[in-house]
Amino acid sequence: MLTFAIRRLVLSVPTLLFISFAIFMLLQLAPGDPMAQVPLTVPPEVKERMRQALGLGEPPLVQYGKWLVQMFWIEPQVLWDHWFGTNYSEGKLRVISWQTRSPVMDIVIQRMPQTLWVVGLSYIVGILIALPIGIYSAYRQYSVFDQAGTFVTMIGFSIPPFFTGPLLIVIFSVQLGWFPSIYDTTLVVDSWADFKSQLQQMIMPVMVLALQTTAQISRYMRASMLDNLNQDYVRTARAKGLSEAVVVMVHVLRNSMIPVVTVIALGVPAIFGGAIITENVFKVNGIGQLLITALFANDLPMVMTLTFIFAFLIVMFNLIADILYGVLDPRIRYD
Amino acid sequence: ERGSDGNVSIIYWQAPSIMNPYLSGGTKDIEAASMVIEPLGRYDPTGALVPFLAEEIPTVENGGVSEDLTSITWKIKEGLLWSDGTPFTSADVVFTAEYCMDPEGGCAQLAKYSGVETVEAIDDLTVKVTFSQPTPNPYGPFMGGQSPILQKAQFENCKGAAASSCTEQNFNPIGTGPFMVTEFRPNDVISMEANPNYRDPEKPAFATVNFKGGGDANAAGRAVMETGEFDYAWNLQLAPDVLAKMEEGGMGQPVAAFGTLVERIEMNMTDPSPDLPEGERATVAHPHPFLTDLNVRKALSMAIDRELLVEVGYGQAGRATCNLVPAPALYASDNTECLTQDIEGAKALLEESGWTDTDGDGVRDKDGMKLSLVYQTSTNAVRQDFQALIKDWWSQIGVETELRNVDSSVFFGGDPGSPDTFQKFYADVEMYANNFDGTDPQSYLSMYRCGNEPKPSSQWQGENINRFCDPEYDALLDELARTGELEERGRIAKQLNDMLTKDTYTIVPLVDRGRVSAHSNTLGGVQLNTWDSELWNVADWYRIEQ
Amino acid sequence: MLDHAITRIENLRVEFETKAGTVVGVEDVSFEIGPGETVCVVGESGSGKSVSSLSLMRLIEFGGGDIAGGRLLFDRKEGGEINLADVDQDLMRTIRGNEIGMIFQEPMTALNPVFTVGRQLTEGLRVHRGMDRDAAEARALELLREVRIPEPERRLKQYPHELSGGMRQRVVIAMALACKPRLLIADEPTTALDVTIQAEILALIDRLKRETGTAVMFITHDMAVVAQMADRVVVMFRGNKVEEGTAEEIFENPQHPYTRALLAAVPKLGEMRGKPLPEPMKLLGKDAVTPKPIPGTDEVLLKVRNLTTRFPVKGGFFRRTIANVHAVEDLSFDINKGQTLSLVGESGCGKSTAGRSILRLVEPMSGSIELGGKDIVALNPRDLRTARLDMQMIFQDPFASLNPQMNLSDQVAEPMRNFGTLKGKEMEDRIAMLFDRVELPRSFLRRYPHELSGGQRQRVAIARALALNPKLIIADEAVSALDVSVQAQVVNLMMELQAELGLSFLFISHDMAVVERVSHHVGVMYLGRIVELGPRAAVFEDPQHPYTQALMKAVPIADPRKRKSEKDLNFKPIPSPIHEVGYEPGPSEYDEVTPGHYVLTSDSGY
Amino acid sequence: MACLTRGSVMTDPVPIAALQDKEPSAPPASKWKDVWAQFSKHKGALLGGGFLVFITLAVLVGPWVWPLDPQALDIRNKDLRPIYTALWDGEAKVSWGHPFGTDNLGRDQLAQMIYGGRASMAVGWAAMVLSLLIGTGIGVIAGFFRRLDGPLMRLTDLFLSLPILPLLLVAVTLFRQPLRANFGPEGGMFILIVTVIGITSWMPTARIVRGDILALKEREFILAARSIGTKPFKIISRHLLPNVLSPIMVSATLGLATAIITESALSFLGVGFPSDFPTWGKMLADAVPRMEEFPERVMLPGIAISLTVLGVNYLGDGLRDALDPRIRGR
Ligand SMILES: Nc1ncnc2c1ncn2[C@@H]1O[C@H](COP(=O)(O)OP(=O)(O)OP(=O)(O)O)[C@@H](O)[C@H]1O
Ligand SMILES: Nc1ncnc2c1ncn2[C@@H]1O[C@H](COP(=O)(O)OP(=O)(O)OP(=O)(O)O)[C@@H](O)[C@H]1O
Ligand SMILES: [Mg+2]
Ligand SMILES: [Mg+2]
Repeated sequence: MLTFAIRRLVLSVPTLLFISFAIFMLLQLAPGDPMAQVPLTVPPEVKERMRQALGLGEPPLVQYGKWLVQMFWIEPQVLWDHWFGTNYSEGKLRVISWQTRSPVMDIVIQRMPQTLWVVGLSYIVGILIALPIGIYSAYRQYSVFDQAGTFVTMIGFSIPPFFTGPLLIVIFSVQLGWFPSIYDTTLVVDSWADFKSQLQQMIMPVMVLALQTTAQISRYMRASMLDNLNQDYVRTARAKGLSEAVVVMVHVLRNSMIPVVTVIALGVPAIFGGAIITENVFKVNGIGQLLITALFANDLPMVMTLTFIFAFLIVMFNLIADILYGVLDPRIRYD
Repeated sequence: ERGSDGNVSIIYWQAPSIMNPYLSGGTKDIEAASMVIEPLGRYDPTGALVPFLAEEIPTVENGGVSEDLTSITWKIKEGLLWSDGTPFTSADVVFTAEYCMDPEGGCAQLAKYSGVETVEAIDDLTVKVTFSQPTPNPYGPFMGGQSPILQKAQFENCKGAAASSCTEQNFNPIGTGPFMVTEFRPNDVISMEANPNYRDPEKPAFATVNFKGGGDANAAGRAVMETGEFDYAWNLQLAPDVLAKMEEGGMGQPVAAFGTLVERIEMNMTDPSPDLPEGERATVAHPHPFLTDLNVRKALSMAIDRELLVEVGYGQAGRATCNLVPAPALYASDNTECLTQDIEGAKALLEESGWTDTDGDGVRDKDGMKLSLVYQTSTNAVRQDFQALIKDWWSQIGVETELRNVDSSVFFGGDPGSPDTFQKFYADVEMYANNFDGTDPQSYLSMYRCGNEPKPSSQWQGENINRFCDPEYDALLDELARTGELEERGRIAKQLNDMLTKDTYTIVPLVDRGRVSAHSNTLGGVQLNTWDSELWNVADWYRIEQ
Repeated sequence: MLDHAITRIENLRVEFETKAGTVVGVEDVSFEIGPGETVCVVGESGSGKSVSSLSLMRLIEFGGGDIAGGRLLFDRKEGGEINLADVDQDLMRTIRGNEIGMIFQEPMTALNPVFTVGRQLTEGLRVHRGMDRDAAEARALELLREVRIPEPERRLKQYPHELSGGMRQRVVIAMALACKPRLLIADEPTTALDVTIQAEILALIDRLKRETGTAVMFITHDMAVVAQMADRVVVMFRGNKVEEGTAEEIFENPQHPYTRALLAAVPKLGEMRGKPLPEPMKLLGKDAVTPKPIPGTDEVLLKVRNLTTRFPVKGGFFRRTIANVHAVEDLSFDINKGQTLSLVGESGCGKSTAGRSILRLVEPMSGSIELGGKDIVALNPRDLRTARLDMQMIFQDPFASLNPQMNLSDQVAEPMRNFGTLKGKEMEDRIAMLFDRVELPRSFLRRYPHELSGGQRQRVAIARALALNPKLIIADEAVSALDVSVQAQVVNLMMELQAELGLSFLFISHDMAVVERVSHHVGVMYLGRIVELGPRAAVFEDPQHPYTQALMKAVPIADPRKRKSEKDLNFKPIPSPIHEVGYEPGPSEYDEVTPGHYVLTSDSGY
Repeated sequence: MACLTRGSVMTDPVPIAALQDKEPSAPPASKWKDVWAQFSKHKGALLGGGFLVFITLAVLVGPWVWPLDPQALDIRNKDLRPIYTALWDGEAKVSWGHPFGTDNLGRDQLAQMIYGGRASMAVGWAAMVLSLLIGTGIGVIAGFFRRLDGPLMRLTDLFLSLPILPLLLVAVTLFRQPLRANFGPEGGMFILIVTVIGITSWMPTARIVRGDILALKEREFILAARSIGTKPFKIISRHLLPNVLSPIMVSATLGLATAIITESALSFLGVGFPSDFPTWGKMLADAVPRMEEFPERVMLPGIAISLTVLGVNYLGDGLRDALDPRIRGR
């Protein structure tokens, strides 16, 4: 198992390098210009100067090389310095965003809390709702509950968040005035009142996102339960005189969770990637919003770094899912 | 009394990403920064110049501007302090000019300093700017939100190539304005508090500011007018009915003001046909097959009902116009003939000049050439509505239109490699809005000089978007540059404006676009200003007790 | 004794609601089981054996069944007799696993793969006996000892997949016995196991019954097992009981025609004693032609010399080969035209690999294969494809070896299409002829595999193998998965084809009785080597190698008077065929005891 | 015993039942009839399929039944409400000329729904087919050819981490002009959007197919096919593909749904079709600001999208059951 993990880890290095190169070239090819947001009153020569100042004049390969060095050599040094109070990174140029002229990683770290809170919590809520629905629908296959659950989860799957989001805002913010329509990212929770307002502002984005998660995970759960409910070992468990609760919730569930847990693990990178539309609708200003504004502002270093982080997480969680599979299922051995 | 009114919340649906206007040309950044750092003088809502850090606005009359128009001398108010308590001196002003004029800095406001030869400190409170040639409008540097004064002590090490590594300075500039930054989260939130060293001890009335960015205009308007979560929302580019509906929310109200921003259709005088080899497409080498015909351009303009466009797209935030320079009054031509739609007239005009529908497909043609246009603009709901309406009218006069909308980051991006930029103009007509800084249209009108068109040899840079070329126009421009007397300047500018619009229909102005913002009913002191930052007088804002 | 029957089934009727309407799983079955008695329920697949036993456990409800009629009387330890058919599931739970234990057919899937053996064993004890964890574990250990699992302490911590099939089945038995049930239901507990392991399990159940006086309901379709185990026998046929009696009565004097047909189809080890040549079985109900012996020829068709096949085991950081599975080691034999060579041996000894290596479906590592003088090993891929015109294969699992998405005529036509041997009308005629040949109605041409029974499918596989007129057919456990009656038919069919077409067979099987019936020559394999090779009569009647002798002893004989006793069995666990890279086992050396009868003298690992 | 046996042959000349072939009782049916029989038992699938057929027909023949041009502006009749609002609101501006009402420029909503549906359905189908082809192709190749497995799976990782928006912008710049020249402005954009959605959504299909192929490869019938000389290509097309049909079917239905939703999200972000080219997603996105006054403008396209996706999903469920011979066989 350990060799397997290490091997895959080492193999993922060239993969990631290749991915980063591919993303970089793609972004190079992309049209658009960081100067697009500069008003038309600014004359072209000035814009050209500004471009030069951003390092846009250099050939793409040189830019890529610089990015690699900054991302994999200087940024870790910064992290090291931050933890241990050393100063290796002093005076070295980090990955700088074109929009804000500040280190990309700082902004990413700044955005992490709200993204994790909202998107992460919605993932957890979604899973917590999905699992019981999936289990019960499978146990009572074709019952009214199953049919209704299927219907509702499919509706949840099919309604885009840019529709549910504003709908919730109109109902709960404008009409009822229960929840704020604009998320306050500066809120620090240190009292019950703050906690309450935190809850209030999270509830709508979390529910919108959880709807999607619920829909998908409950489908997986149901299918996996159905697979296992017909297995021989279930009959054996019943023949031992175990109660239905134990048979289903211990024997069947434990087996059914194996594929579902890996599916859940594969969904985790999306949490860090944020939820572009939902964040935008509720002004959560997390990673998703960061990516979309960077994209529209053609802030290449930011887009590049974010997509790369995302790619990194995907590759890692692919690996984690594989390892989890092996851990959860004693039959699987990697050697 | 300072700080007595608690907190004010402002929402900008485009989030500020930096507090240094010299490193970003974006309006959102300039306006956010304007609460913290200030120029020597500003424009007020009428376009008049008012002193801020200067004692008075220098003019030829008061001797501040030299007779030969080559230098301007600013007197700074006495006793000004930076928010860190250090005194404000002319050295800071000189430094600011150096900072922006550094060739490696990539200063976004460099155009403000064009023609500047030297900036020197005469004494601690006097600065003299010398231009290399007579400059009738010497209010480029240190005037308006684009050109505020930076503190020398803070930015000393940030000149040139080092500009972008000064994150701390760019996010938290020390200023003389009513507020200072306590926390800056790029593209998200800025928290500010009142500047204890602000020159007026009574102001600002608010102790803190919560400046939120992000989302869309719709949500921003809703947050001010419907849910009352915010006090001020910037630039609500929304359809009039949407805005009206929001106002019914009763928590706030929209305010509008007009500047020089004109939504216009530009006619391509060159041939954008994709059949031409790359490098010759849309260049002066190939005149446009039919848009060079004045009657066609005129007919296209006549077919448009500008009032309806305003009603559909802007409501109280728009005025139909026939002028490229709609304000200030001194420079605005009184041309109104285009305001009435005349479909029949347009048809007759086309008929007259030989454009008839010979093959009965509803599209006029002549010499085997069809009146078929590609009409491009950037992606934006109102613009798309305009496209649809105009396409409809043009089809009524027998002109076929293909619509195209391009993502605005590409359209305005100026990437010479992209075929979709407004400069390349790979379309027959295109629509966008433009304006000029300050109140003087000289440089704005100079854009349409012969040879200033985007072309391959200039990397497709250039401002003469429709490739207009008229020696008479150029001669008139030169005359304008030599003239200092205001009345005379106004006359020449009007004549130039008419040459582009009603005489040649090279530019077909549609709507004079105002600015709509909204403030809550409890926020007082808002004076919407389109000539400068909207937040120019934020120091005077206060809470209305209810 | 019958007055105190532990359980009495009276007129049981079980129905299933399916989409196609109501299906009757069991129509009318009645029998009883007394204490200390083993009642064997026999009958072929689908006759309702499992359904009856599941009804008794009231587990049938979970499979969608419904007890539509009859009574299931069960004598509880205290509280007297109750009718299980109408007690509620709560009470049933206290009976299941406690008073009635059940062993299932498939040891591979009957255990939950993600829990340890210990956990699964103690579960029932903790529920029914209210034991705490330590007590339950102690008891579990005791149980594992009772079922004679080696190293019981270690097993408790292991997961099911870490045990061999035989060990798993013992765990299932231990589980069923955990609470000392009064009735033990064993549903085909040995069908999936090797003869040697089967013998051990049978002995185990028998001993436990004798020691504890438990009543045993033993379900099987293997008459040899019945002969070995049964006190009384219940014969079922299409949901009905057709006959009941003591084992001797049933075997010696069957009354119902079905029972007689069944018995006639059972090959009995030793039946062929004295007949040098194989001959088809005499089946009931078929045209009464007297079976003729099949002589074959002496002309060598296939010549295999020193065939060695190893599978690399990859591992480590660079995924290099760290070891090899020595699946086939230095194998040499000949097959004559029109004759059959059988390879027998326990699971994993390399029989299938040997067969596949000959067709080069797996690449042999070394050795030579000559088919009709052509060296198969040296062929390039294109020529190999053509060479396969002459050799075909029939696989073990009739459910897996046909593509579920293709209709039968297409499946049979495929080889002809591949080689373009026949086209259009000619091909259709040949397909029809082949269907006639294997006695499938032509109406089956457009059907799909799932509509057929196992025997019918296997005949399609045979038709497919015959389509190209091959000279050699490798039949890899071709009849192992079939019911006895069907098995007999398929075996007869193969022998008839051999007689008529002069086919040669490499017949791979672990069923000694069938092998005895069909072979001219027999090779006994152990750990990848042939330990004994010779004419069938010589090997069966005069086994020389100790392994062959042990194997012969383990085979149950379908005759209740020839029961084996436990002490005859002595099996060692098979050593692993995995060896380090670079390990080179010595060559096989044989001693020719009688002409053509070779016995391995070098080390075989046994 | 021998005597007994002979006796029984004489007394019982009829071959006894047990040794007779059990013929399937049902008459031989074609595979597709079977599939249909199973499919028609799944109520949800029937409803979903029926709805899908209805929607497809509606958008295909709609323009003949309702010949209004969706582009046509009728500014006098702008902001009409759908006809049914008259039921509870006598004051509402309604007109039989525009049964679903009009938008703020007076464009007919019914016509927009029809044309928008055309675009959405076309994008959905085309993108789904494309992603299916790529996904199945890559999955089959990776599963079948062991050597290519690693590289192809890493490629899948790469595509998983590709951001769709920049990709779309790149594609628009690089290919708009040639595509426009060949297929017209809408056709060109259609091809672009379909391609981008297609190539950013094939990865799950590829993974599932690969997994199934790996498992199928070990089944005996594949070995059997090899032993009767079937060439690799034929093994794939005849034996592997038909057997992974049901997971492919499920991905297909999911793919259709996601493609429709992705297209609408792109419209929402403003990078989709030309402005005057309605799609359900764009109608929905455009109507969100006026959701309170004109709820129907969000509801109509919203419901259309949801029902289509729902219908497709149920159809997928039913098809999976119908195509699986094990389920069908029961
Ligand atoms: N869940 C079920 N649904 C429908 N029919 C069933 C079900 N289980 C069993 N049957 C039917 O009941 C009949 C008896 O099946 P059963 O499993 O008892 O056979 P068996 O004698 O145990 O066969 P085998 O030797 O193959 O195990 C069969 O014809 C089968 O079709
Ligand atoms: N493809 C393979 N890769 C690695 N090892 C294999 C492979 N195929 C078979 N083996 C190993 O080779 C040995 C012989 O296997 P084989 O299938 O030939 O046995 P068998 O005698 O046919 O057994 P059974 O009676 O169970 O079919 C076993 O240990 C098996 O695990
Ligand atoms: Mg059974
Ligand atoms: Mg085998």
